[in-house]
This record gives sequence, structure tokens and C-alpha cells, in this order.
Amino acid sequence: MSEWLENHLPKVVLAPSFIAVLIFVYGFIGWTAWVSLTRSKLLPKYEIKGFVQYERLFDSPRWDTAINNLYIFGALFIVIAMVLGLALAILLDQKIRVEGFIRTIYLYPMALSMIVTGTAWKWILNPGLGIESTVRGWGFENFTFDWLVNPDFAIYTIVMAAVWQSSGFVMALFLAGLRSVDGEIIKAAQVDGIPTWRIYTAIIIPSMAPIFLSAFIVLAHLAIKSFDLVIALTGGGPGYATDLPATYMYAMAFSRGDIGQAAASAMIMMLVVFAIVVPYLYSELRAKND
Amino acid sequence: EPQAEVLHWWTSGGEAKSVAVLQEEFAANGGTWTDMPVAGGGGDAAMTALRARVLAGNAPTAVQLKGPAIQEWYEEGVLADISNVAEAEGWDKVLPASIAAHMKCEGTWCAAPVNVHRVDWIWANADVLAANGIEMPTTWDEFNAAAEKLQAAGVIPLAHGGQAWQDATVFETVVLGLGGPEFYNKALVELDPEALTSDTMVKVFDQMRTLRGFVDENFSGRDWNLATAMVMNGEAAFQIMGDWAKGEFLAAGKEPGKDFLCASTPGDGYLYNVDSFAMFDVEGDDKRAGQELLAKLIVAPKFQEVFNLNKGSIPARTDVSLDKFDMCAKISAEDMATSSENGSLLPSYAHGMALRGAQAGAITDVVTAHFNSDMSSQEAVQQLADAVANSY
Amino acid sequence: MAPILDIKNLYKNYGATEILKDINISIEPGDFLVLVGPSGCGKSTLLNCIAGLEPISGGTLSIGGKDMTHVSPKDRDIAMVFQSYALYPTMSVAKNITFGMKVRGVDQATQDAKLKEVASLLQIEPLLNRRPSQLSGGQRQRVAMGRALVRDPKLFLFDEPLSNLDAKLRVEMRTEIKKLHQTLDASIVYVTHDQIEAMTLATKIVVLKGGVVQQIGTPAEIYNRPANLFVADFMGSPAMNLIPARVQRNGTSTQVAIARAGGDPIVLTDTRDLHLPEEVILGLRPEDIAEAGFRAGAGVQEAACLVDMVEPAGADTYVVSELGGKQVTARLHAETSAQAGQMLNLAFDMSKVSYFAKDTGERLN
Amino acid sequence: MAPILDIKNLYKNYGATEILKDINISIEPGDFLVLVGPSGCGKSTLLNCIAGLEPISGGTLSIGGKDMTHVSPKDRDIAMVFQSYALYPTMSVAKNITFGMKVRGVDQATQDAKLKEVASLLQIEPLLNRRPSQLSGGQRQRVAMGRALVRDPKLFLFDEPLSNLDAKLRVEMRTEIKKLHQTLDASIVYVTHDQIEAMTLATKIVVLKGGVVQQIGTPAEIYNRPANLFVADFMGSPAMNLIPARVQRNGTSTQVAIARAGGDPIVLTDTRDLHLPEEVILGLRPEDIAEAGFRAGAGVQEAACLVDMVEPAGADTYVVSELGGKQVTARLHAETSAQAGQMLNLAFDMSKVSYFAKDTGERLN
Amino acid sequence: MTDLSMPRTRAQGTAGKTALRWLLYVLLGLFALYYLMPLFVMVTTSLKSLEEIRTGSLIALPRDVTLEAWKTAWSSACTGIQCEGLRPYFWNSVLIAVPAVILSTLLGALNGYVVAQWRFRGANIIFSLMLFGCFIPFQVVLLPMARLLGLMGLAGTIPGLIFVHVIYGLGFTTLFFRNYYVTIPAELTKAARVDGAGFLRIFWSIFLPLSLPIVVVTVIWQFTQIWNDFLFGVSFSQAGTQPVTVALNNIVNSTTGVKEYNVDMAAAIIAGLPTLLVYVVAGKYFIRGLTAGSVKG
Ligand SMILES: Nc1ncnc2c1ncn2[C@@H]1O[C@H](COP(=O)(O)OP(=O)(O)OP(=O)(O)O)[C@@H](O)[C@H]1O
Ligand SMILES: Nc1ncnc2c1ncn2[C@@H]1O[C@H](COP(=O)(O)OP(=O)(O)OP(=O)(O)O)[C@@H](O)[C@H]1O
Ligand SMILES: [Mg+2]
Ligand SMILES: [Mg+2]
Repeated sequence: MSEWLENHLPKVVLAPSFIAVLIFVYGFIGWTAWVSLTRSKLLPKYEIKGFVQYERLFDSPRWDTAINNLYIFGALFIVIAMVLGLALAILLDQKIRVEGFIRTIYLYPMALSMIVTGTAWKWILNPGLGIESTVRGWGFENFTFDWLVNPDFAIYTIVMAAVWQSSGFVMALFLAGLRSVDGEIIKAAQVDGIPTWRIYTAIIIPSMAPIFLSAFIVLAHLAIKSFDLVIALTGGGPGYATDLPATYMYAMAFSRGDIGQAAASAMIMMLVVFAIVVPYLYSELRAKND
Repeated sequence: EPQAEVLHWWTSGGEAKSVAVLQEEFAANGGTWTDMPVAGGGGDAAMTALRARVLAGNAPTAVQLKGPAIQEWYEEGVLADISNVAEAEGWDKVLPASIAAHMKCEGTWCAAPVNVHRVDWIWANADVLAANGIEMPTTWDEFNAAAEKLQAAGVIPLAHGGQAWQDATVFETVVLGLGGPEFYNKALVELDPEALTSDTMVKVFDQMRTLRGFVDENFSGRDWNLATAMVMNGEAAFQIMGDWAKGEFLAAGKEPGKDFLCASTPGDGYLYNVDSFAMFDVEGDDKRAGQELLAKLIVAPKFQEVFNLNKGSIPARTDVSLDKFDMCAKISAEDMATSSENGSLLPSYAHGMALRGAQAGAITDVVTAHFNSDMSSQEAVQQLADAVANSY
Repeated sequence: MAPILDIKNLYKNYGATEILKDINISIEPGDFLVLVGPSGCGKSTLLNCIAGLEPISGGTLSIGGKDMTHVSPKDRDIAMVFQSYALYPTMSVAKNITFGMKVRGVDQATQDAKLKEVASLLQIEPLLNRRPSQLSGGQRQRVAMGRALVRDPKLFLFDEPLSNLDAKLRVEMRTEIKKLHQTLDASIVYVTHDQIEAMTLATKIVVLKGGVVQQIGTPAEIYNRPANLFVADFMGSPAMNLIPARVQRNGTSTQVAIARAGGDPIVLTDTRDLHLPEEVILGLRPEDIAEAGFRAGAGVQEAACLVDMVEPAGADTYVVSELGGKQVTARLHAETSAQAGQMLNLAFDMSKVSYFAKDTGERLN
Repeated sequence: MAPILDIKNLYKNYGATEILKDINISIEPGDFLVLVGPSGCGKSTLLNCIAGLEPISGGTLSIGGKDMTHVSPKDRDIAMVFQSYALYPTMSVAKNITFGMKVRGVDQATQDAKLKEVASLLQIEPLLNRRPSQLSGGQRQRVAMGRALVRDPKLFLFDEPLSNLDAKLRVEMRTEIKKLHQTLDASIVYVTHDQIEAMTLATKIVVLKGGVVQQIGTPAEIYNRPANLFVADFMGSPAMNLIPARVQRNGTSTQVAIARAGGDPIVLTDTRDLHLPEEVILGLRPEDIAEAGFRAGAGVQEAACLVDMVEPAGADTYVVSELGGKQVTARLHAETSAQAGQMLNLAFDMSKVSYFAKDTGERLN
Repeated sequence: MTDLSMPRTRAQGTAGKTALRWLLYVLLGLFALYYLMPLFVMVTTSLKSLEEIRTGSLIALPRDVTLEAWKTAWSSACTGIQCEGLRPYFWNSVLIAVPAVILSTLLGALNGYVVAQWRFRGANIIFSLMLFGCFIPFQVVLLPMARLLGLMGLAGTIPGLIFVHVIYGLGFTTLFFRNYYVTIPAELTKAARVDGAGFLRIFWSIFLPLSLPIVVVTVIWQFTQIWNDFLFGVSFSQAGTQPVTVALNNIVNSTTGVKEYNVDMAAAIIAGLPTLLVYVVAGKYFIRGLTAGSVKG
């Protein structure tokens, strides 16, 4: 018995988490799939009615906007936050005197609830209150920065605030990764005559590939689930120009008592995630295995 | 000993004090009040919590609920019947019929009303109007003319916050003003497709487009109270908003009639937003007793008076003395009485009184999309009909 | 010509510990400097300082006549093989080797040619597509070598580059390095623990101990005329026999008396003209003590000694005998019939003897 | 007694590559088995398999008579020194060494005593509080040794444990390992590239090539009677001379003709009674070719050869001459007057000659 | 310990290098400004009186600095009937966040360790499945989870909230640790196994001490997520177990009452302080080169 335990301990240790995930993630996904086939309103019902919720979903112009926004927002947010996070991590890795202080400054946005920082951003980005009026106040009368109130550009202000909030954490993630790279290898590269930037791009960063996976998953998750950010900053507006699937789903599930519709949108969201994450994951884990 | 865990979303200073009155009375009658406040999103967050708790089999005793949502929850079979209290207290006699109707589920009483907010208010800065020689408008044409005048004078005619619910608030007053009570009822309560696609509706959207022109460029995402502040500052002249805006004026030390003016929006009718409490099915005699006591106290004149003085709204029951209330509240109460008689006392769709969430939301989507883009009125009308059809 | 590497009064500390003390070394272009010394004496640290990977705590260091204090490693024009290999873990073997060239903008054809050449030299052609983690220890070491060998720098730094190779391969590599040195006229600083490597490769050997230079000289100088007891003991395997002896001058020659286990002291005569204190440490290498009859020469003298131990080692047999209170090793031919416990006539080549002061350990002759 | 380690038909693949092929080895208690072979031949892999760190792909492996297939490394009662050290980076040297004992619940006093003992043996006492990153290469290697030496297992596995130590220390360590082996009567599997280590330590040597066992035998057997050309060439440094020759039987003795550069073939006589094919490869170690007059014995025969190269190496001087189309090395004493380009009389000890088949490379005599 | 900057010798740097270093600091400073901008707005607003906010520019410096709002937010702002500010809710949040962070981090570390260093058949698939779990929108789990919590008898309790946070934190913590541990040489595990250490011992003695930087990252992440969580906090709590975010939300989000921005901002900053504290304290352990010197090659 004890020998069996000995040999199977790794699996035993993993098992509870795995079972929990099976139930609380995949079980619930199954549940959601089921509900998405019903006409659940205020509370879930379990009588299957076919794909009517999906039809409603694809008929909804608001959902179209939400999905398009997700692509724009997701792509920009992930790329910018990743690049910025990495850049900041590298800069911070140069033996900075006040590293701890600066690191905290970059990280703190994560600490504050978006319920309120959203208001601050709203003011800063509002042309009448924030940057635009301040800069005009300095005498630059033609300065315009009205993305927040422009339906075509409002989504980019969401990107700005989202990057502001999350890039610090990505930086921390990369910093931890940078610090785990073996110093001897860097020395070898220096002697090999490799310029510092090439050392980062060709040696350190490739050896951090797993950390990139972490950062990507974190950012993708934030992109998919960005919710209070939008609610606080634009409330989905102007109009529903900055709606995202997550806000759509929340609105359906909780403001409108249309759980079936929410479930359908959740299923589509997860399909989108699946389509993006699985190939990446596959290549990442494969590379590790050979 | 009566027990009550009360889920509500009245958390800001004035509101909280109002509820505290209820709690004190509840305690004075020997009850124990457990407070479970969840603010946010006009009760969305509270509803989220409610749903989770109902599913967990851990429903709160009393919940702030309103409009058709009460009936929806009733249909889920989770509401308690408080008819015995209502009958003992004679609610039927003191509540306007249309408001009483909201409190009943299939003939039994299932909720207790707290107050009546009037939604179709127009607020104005007295000095600005005076300076430009403008009277409070009584028709939308007057409003438009006044607005143009103001615009020419460099004043923002209409202070507005570009949030979907604010757009919807303006929209419903325009529907009421241009279409009249009957049209409002057909279009926004009964969701009659003919009404939704009618020429009147096209005109409504035209007027929305006109109003859009009276709003400054930076309205997007603005909180309603910042818009109110614009009126206070004289930066803007008018705001269309429910009577909670009065609270902001009063908090800033402004006097009604002198510093700021209140009037119903152009047209007949009265759009109400009634807050109420519903009782959930719970186990235990102490909780049941709590529910009954709570229901009784809520509708009792004392609480109705004190609460509404604090909140800016008016009592739901018609037999409360209005002596202590301000001018605007008195107007509101008078209008409610007349409207109740001539059938123009109507539920506000924008505040969840008229429609179920899905339908109201579908309409709001179109309204806000139209207001924030250059969509034509025809197109908007078409989309409105489609969205409503798609929302069931 | 200016020295290619010039180290003056170099100090290096890690925190409070002094690792290198007052190092002075200079290398002419084309020199092959071998650094030897006990484990932990600071050899790798010195290489690191030369490469600019560790800041120096004092003194100056110049390469090609240019002061290097503020020059970063990548601008020093050196190639280095690390003791710990330090291969790029995410790159294939081929990429590990060519990466430096690629960065320097060497064209593809040259890269390929160089890679091919080096890979065949190091016998790693079949491994070119592997990752370092899929290599054996010796293979990794060869890749590390390859990375340096494709370069054409002012100065090569090799830190025990052959330690994990089998004897055969090591000999081949040694030859290749020697060739490299001769054909490219490259300047090389080389750390090794292999005495044969040191002897056959070096034009100059530096013996380091505890961060202090003990002796700098040609291999022959170091081997034949160690500057002190430490060097004498350290170089050569098995080590030089260091035997306490009493000396007495006798005309121009010297009488050396060595205590012998189980008998009177052996007295041997050194015919060289030496001035020595009375008590000395006498140094004589095992190969200078042979079985009587197997060694001829002017200074050779015989004496019977008690054999304590016989240790056959392939080509030779070592015989240990206690002399002057020390275990003295003699290298005999493989076929000796010597047996432990017996007396054996040994031939001492007195012309090879080194004398050291008993107190300071410094060389006396 | 049952063999302490018994390997039968062991195979090991990494993916599609076969690394070890049909290995059969068995060790009696107290055996000191040395594994040698070219870099990358599978030595470390074999140790990993024995330790249970890599699953085997075929065959069986038992330790102390018990099949080990499903036994985890920690229950195999082995201690191992890794070629790559594998020190615990966050632990001090002392903790690195005592960790194994602590895990096994050895009491503190014993731990301390053992630590002290091992630290002094390895000369790392001053380093006990350092982290591995603050050590030199050789110091790290000694800590890795220490981790194994504090244990008292059934079987020790050493993977090139002395490769980064200086010659002196290496000799000392070698002696200590030998002592350990003798006093504890421990069984040891030892990988080394150092021929002297292999020769002096082993009771049994296994020569591996490309994952295939070439020969198993005592050091003397391996050295004197290599089973095939590979072993002959691989063992011994400098390597055995392998010279193509034509043989002709002449009564009970054999005439061996070897082509000579710049002259007629040398003809030497082997007096042993051998039956050989006409064309053979003749193997003779450098130390069995001496300068004429310096080697006596029954089979010794002299011949004049043209010296191509003279290579002094401290204790000896190597002389290279082309014979049978091969560079043949002879080991001469250090004082030889041989000069490149001159003819030199060399003495060949024909009693030591090995003969190998030209085609298969297998030993013939 | 390597850094990519030049080793600093006695006299640091030439002119070019000094300039570069200045550029570096300027760059870092500019980014700091970007990050600080909203905080500036929040802090200044929190120091203004309501009157000033109503009449002045929202992003100007305060004319009269007053700490009134901070006091109110901490101890007298209304979050419903009670007007005791954030104070009473802090403890709930601590009771939820601390155990949940510790548990999820520990479990994640163990899981990551298994997946990275004890690969068995299917480990990667299990890992992928766990990872994909990160993406499940919390809104969809709310209702079924509520039902299950009710069945388990954990509805509305702090253990229930801890449970939920641990479950939905596992994906991330496992991800972080796994991706850190795959870069640690497998030889270490091997050596420890030969040394007689078992699975848990190796984890505890060898891997955990190596994990400081990633523990920091994970703790930062988990603590932030859990401390700032609103959705679960509001749905799975009841009166008496509500976390501080619900209180903050109640202070900030009044639909029809007077909005006190200064109190809102002060409350938000106060609510964020514990998280900030974690950043500062944990940040010390961003240490370089823990694996240095462990293995050769
Ligand atoms: N993970 C791996 N995948 C594929 N091949 C491998 C892997 N690890 C080792 N090898 C190969 O297996 C062979 C045997 O390796 P091993 O480490 O056992 O060699 P070795 O005899 O110890 O060599 P050395 O003396 O250089 O240490 C080598 O050719 C090596 O390239
Ligand atoms: N980071 C450090 N902190 C403190 N001491 C160190 C550090 N690195 C190395 N040392 C010490 O400095 C001395 C010299 O180390 P170095 O690596 O130069 O030795 P070495 O001559 O190369 O030895 P080896 O032959 O064993 O590789 C050693 O005693 C070592 O313990
Ligand atoms: Mg070294
Ligand atoms: Mg090996």
C-alpha cells in the first residue's frame, strides 16, 4: 500500500485539483452548454428548446459589436501589455537603484478596484475634464483627445486603461522569469560578443518561453473577462460601442434575466478562447516534450 | 422574535439614513434587522447576489425588488404571500391602483411599495433661464426653441450623461410627450409592434436626434450627477432626470423654485418608478414574523413620510400629509393624483417598471445606439421592432 | 611588440575574501599561457577578470595595449570556453556554435563552412541538431569548445576545456589546439589540471596558489626548477619526492644524508657546486629514481631501500619506500620484480636534485 | 554470494535512438567496477539506469538480488555522484552534504561527525557555509563527492567524480576512494576518463563503445590483452601502436614484417607459438618500444627507425616514427638524445605484442 | 549573480554609459508618470471637499486639503444602514484572502511541480485542461456554484468563499509554477531522489526554496484577485461575511443618492492598501539566480 502510494504520489497530489477542475470547470461548462439550449430566463430551466438562443445571439447587432470589440481589444491589449511588460521588466533588470519603489508604482494599478479607478480614467480621458482640456489650458488650443466620447475610438481608451492596469503584473511575471535565467549563460553570450539587446532577444527571451505562456494566458484571460473595466470606464458606451462579450453576457444574465442567452454567449466566448489558446498551448507543450 | 435579513441597494448617505428609519422602527417593534446592502448598477449587483442566494437555498427574508421583476420571481415560486398584512392594513384603499397592481401576483399581495419616484422631470437653472428670458417649456417645440436660443447664447441647453439608462430616461419622456399616454402604453408597456414602427415613433427618434444636438460633445459616460452639477453651475440650462436629481441640488444648498426649477417634461402623463420590497419564502417563524412586521411598517404612514423626505421621492400611499415636503414633491404628488384618475399614471420603462429585463434592455440598446451614432430615425424604428421581437 | 595581455597588480575580492592578490602577468602575441593551481586557487576567477565578467578590485588589465577597465566583455575581442560550459539551452548545437558569427554578420556560407570544420574536428557532426540537454557531458564540453573555436579573437580563454573527454579524444583535441595555436598564431590562456596538457601545450606556465602567483616559466623551468616546495610538489604526477636531508659540503661537491627506514642513512653525493644550509628539503622526481641498472648517467648513485608498496600502473610500476621519514616514490619499468617488504637497489639521479629551504620552502639551487 | 548488481540484456532508448544495447554486467560485493568508453558512449546513461533515474527499455536490473524494475531510486540504497554535480542551489555546502542523512533520519550527532570527516577528507572545511554558486568548479565537484561519501549504501555510483580536480588532489582523492572501497568493502561503479584512475582503482573494467560492451576484465587483462582493436586503441595513453604487418610462420615462432619509411621492412621474430592469418594488425604499446640498450628481456629485438618527431613530456620523451604506414610512438626516457630526422635504434618487446584480425578487429592471440 | 549592465568598477562608467543610464532612468520615470496619473486624480480628489469637486476642475490640485473624506471612508461612510465605513469589512476580507492565497499557492506549487518535474503519461493533458479552466467566465459558474455551495452547506460562509477562490485560482497558480519549474534542471530532482528524498521532501526542501520569485508573482496575483474580487464576494456572502469590495461598491455605487467622489476615491485607496503592502513586502524576494551553481552545463 505504502509503496503504491509512494509511486503514485505525484498523481495523488494532482488528483484533487484535477477532480475539482473537472467538476467546477468542465461540469459547469457542460451545465452552461445545457442551459444555452433552453429558454431560461430569471433562473435556469432545464427543458431543451434547441438552438434558439444562438439564433437570437447571432441576430443581435450588439453581440456583433461585442465580438468585434473583443478582437480589437484582445489583440491590442495582449500585444501591448506583453511588449510593455517585457520592456519594463528588462529596464528594471538593469540594476536600478530604486527598483522596489518603481516596481510598486508599476504594479499598484492592479491593487485598486476598477470600480473607482474607472472613474478617475473617465475624468482623465474626458475631453471636457481631463487631458484635452488641460493641454488646451496650456495654450495648445487645437489639441484634441476625444477618444472616450468617439464611438469609433472609445474601445482604444479601454485598451489604454486595461494596459495600465495589467502591464505591471506582466512585468512582474517577466521579471521573475528574467531572474531565473542562469547567469553563466549570459556571461558566455557576452564573451561571444553578443550585444545586450541580442542577448535578450536570442538567449534570455527564448529560454523564458514558458513564462510567455503564463503571461499570455493571464492576458488572454483578462481580455476575455474584462468586465468591470468596461462597466466603470464607459459602461459599454457610447451607445454600446465598447461592449465586450463579458459585459454582454453579464447584462444578459443579471440585468436582463435572460440566462439562456447569457449561456449561449458564454459558450461562444469559450469557443473563441479555445480556438486561440489551444494551438498555442499545443505548440508550447510539444516543444517542451521532445 | 421577528427577524429580517434585508437585501437592498440603498447605500449612499441619504438613502442609508432613510432605511435606517425603517430599521429603527423594526427594532422598536422587537425585531432584529440584518442588513445586506448590495449597491451597483441600479440593483443589478443585488439581483446577482439574490439569484445566487436563492439557488443556494439561502434566500434573504426581504429584498428590494420592483416592477415586473416581482412577478418574474413569483413565477419562479420563491415569493411569500403577504396578503394577510395587506388586507389587514387596507393597502388597496391607500395605494393608487396602478401602483397596487405592481404589488400583486396573480391576485395575491407579494410586495410592499416604499415610494414613488417621478422620472419625467425637467430641471433647470433659474438664473440661466431668467438671463435668457426663457420660461419652463411645456411642449417639445418650446423646448427646442428655448434650447436653440440658449445655444446661441453659449449655454449648453441640455445637460446629459451618455449612459444607456440616461438615454433611455430621456427617450421615454419624449415618447410620453410626443405620443401621449396612450401611445406610451401601447409602445413601451404593451410593446405593440404597430406602435413601435409608427410615424410617431419616427418623430420621437427625430426629437432624440434634435436633443442630441443640444448636448455638449463630452457627454459620453458622464455620471448623471455631474450633469446635474452642470445645471447648478449654470454651465447648462436643463436636465431631464428623475427626482433623485433634487437630492444633489439640495445637498449643494440650492433652493427649489429659487435657484433651480422643476417641471414635468412636456406633455401629459406621469412616469413612475416605484421602489418596493418583496418577501421571499423562508423557513422559520421568526423570519415569517419579520416579514409581516416589515411589510406593515413599510407601508405605514410614518415610514412613508420620513423615508421620502430623505429620498426626494413621494410616498406611495396617497393619504400621507405633504406638509413637510418641498415644492417639487408637492407638484409630483398632485400630478400623480390627477394622472391616476385619468389613466396617465404610467410605469417607467427605463427604470424597470414597465417591462421585463430582456425587453427593456433590447429597447435601450436601440435607443442608445441611435443616440450615439448617426443612425436615421427610420432605421432606428426598424431596429427597435426587430430587437423587441428578438428579445423573447 | 606590445603584450597582448598585460595584468598589473591585479586584485580581486568577493566581499571581504581576497581571491586574487597582486597578480602580474603579461603575454606576448602567440603565447600559450597555461594556468595551473589547486582547485579553488582562483584560476577561473582570473579568466573571468580577463574576460570582463567580474569587476576587478584593484590593479589594471589591458588587452592589446588598451586598458580594459571600462570595456565590456563583448568588446574585448576574446573567446572563452567556460568550465561550466554555459551552453545556450534553447538553441541547437549548430546554433550554439554559429550564433556568435551570425550576430557579427558573418555570411551564411562562411558560417556553414566554419561549423562544418569545427564539428568534424570535435567529432560532433551527428549532434548538430540536438539541444544541449540531450548531450552527454563530454559532448557538451565539445560544443562549448566549438563555440570558441569558430571565432578568431585576439585572445582565447579556455577553462579546463578537455576535462570531461576520454583520453583518446583529449589527446586529439590537444593536438588540434596546438595546431590552432601554431597556425593562427593565436594567443591563449588555458586552465587545466592535466599536467601533460600543461607541459605539452604551454609556452609559459603560471602556477597559482591561493590567489598568489608562485612561479611563471616555461614548462621545462617549472618542471625541472620549481621555484618553491609548493610548485615542486604540485607539478608532476606522481609528485616530486620531497625528502628532508642533511647536507655537508665536501670540497666542491655536497654530501647528502637521508634517513632510511630499517638502516643507516643513505649518503649520496651531489657533484654540483652548491652552497646550502645544513638542513634542506631535497626534491627528486619519481622518474629520477630507477631500479639499479636501469638508469645510467653522471650523477646516478645507487642505494638499497626497503620497498613498502608496489603499485603497477600499466606502463610503469611505482615503488614506495620510506626515506627521510617520507613515502618516496620511484618509477620503475613495468616488469620489475620488486616486491613489498624486500630491499631493492634504487638508482638516484643526483644531477636532477632540487633543494629547498626548510623554513621558507624557496628553491636554493 | 549473490551479485550485488546484476544487469541482464539491458536496453535503453531515447525516443528512437538506442543508447545502450544488450548490456550484461554483474558485480560481486566489494567489486570496484570502472566504466570507460569514449565520450557519449552511454556511461552516464547506464549509471542513471542503475540508479533508477531513467526507465530502462528492456532487460532486467537487480541490486542485491532484488529486481529493481519498480523500485524507486531512494529505495535502491545507492549513492551517486553526478557528472553535472547537481548540487542543491539554495542549500549551503554543509546542508548539501547532510541532506541525505537528514532525510534518512540519521541523528544530528552522527550527521555532524560524518560531515566533519568528509569535509576534512575533501578539504572543504572552510567552505561549509557557502552556497554552491560561490564555489569553484573543483570545489563543487568535491561537494558532490561529499554528498555520496557520507552515505553508507549498498552501491556507490561515481560519474567522473574527479575530473575537475588538480592532479595532486586527484591522487589524494583516488587514494581515499580506494581506502573507502577497502575499508567499507563497498561496491562501486565508477566512470572515469582517467586511465590511471581506471587502472589503479578497478577490480574490473568495462569498456563501452556506442552502447555496446567491448570487453570486461581486470585492468591487467584490459591493458595487456585488449579484446579488440577498439579497446587496444582506447586504453593507454599514448595509445597502443597498431601497425599493419605481414606474418609468416617459421617453425614454432613467427616472423613479423613491418613496412618502414625510408628502408626495407623490419622483420621481427615472435617466439610464441601462434597461429595467425597472413595479414594482421600488430599492437605494441609505446612503453614496449624503448631506445636500444634501455630494455632487456627475452623477446626484445632491435631495429633502426627514422625519427619523425620528438616530444618531451617531463618524465618521458616520446618519439614518433612511421612504421607500416602508421605513426608509431615509442616512449623513451627523458634524457634521450634522439632527434627528428635521424635514424634511431629502437628496441621492440615482441613478447608483449597483441595481434588483431584485419577485418573484424578481434584479438587473435 | 550576473547583471547585464557592466560590472561597476571603482569609477563608474564613461560619458556614453552615464548618458545611457540617465536615459534609462528618464524612461522609467516617464512610465512611472503614466502609471501614477490616475492615482494623482484619485488622491487629489480624495483630499477635496465635495463642494470643491462640484465646482472646480476634477483633475486640479485641491485648494483646501482636507482629510475628511479619508476619515469618512474608513469609519463613517454608509454601506447600507451601518455607517461605519470600510473598517468592519476588512477583517472579512483578510479571513477570506489569507487562507485562500496560501492554499491556492501551495496547491498550485505542488501541481506545477508534478506537471513539470514528475511527468507521467497524460500530465500535459491534465495541465492543459486545468489551464483552460482559467478561461471559464465567472458569471457562468455563479449559479451552479451557488447551488453546490448550498448543497455543501457552505452558502454564505467564509469557508465557502475560500473554497471558491481556491478552486478558481488553481488554474493560474498551477500555470505559474509549472512554467517556472520546467526551467529548473531535472538533475536536481535526480540527485535528491538518490539522496533518499521522496516526492514531498524534494518539493519542500529543494523546490520551494528555489521558487521565491514565482511565489511572489503568484501571491501578488492571487492576493490581488481575491482581495479585489467582487462577483464571488457579493454572490456567495451574506450579511456579516461580506468582503471589503462589497463595502467599497456600496459606498461608491449609489444610483439615486448623492455621489461623494472624495469618499469614493479615499475608500478605493484604503481598500487597495493591503494589496499594496503585499506588493512591497513580497517584492523583496525578486531575487536573481537562485539556481546558479546548481548544475554544470
Ligand atoms: N535526452 C536525450 N535525448 C537523446 N539523446 C540523449 C539524451 N541524453 C543523452 N543522449 C545521448 O546518449 C548518449 C549517451 O550519453 P551519456 O551521457 O550516457 O554519455 P557518456 O558516456 O556519459 O558520455 P560522457 O563521457 O561525455 O559523459 C550520448 O550520445 C548522448 O548524446
Ligand atoms: N561568488 C563567490 N563568493 C565568494 N567566494 C567565491 C565566489 N566565487 C568563487 N569564490 C571562491 O574563490 C576562489 C577561487 O575560485 P575559482 O573559481 O577562481 O577557482 P579555480 O581556480 O577555478 O578552481 P577550480 O580548479 O576548482 O575550478 C574559490 O576558493 C571559491 O570558493
Ligand atoms: Mg575553475
Ligand atoms: Mg557522462
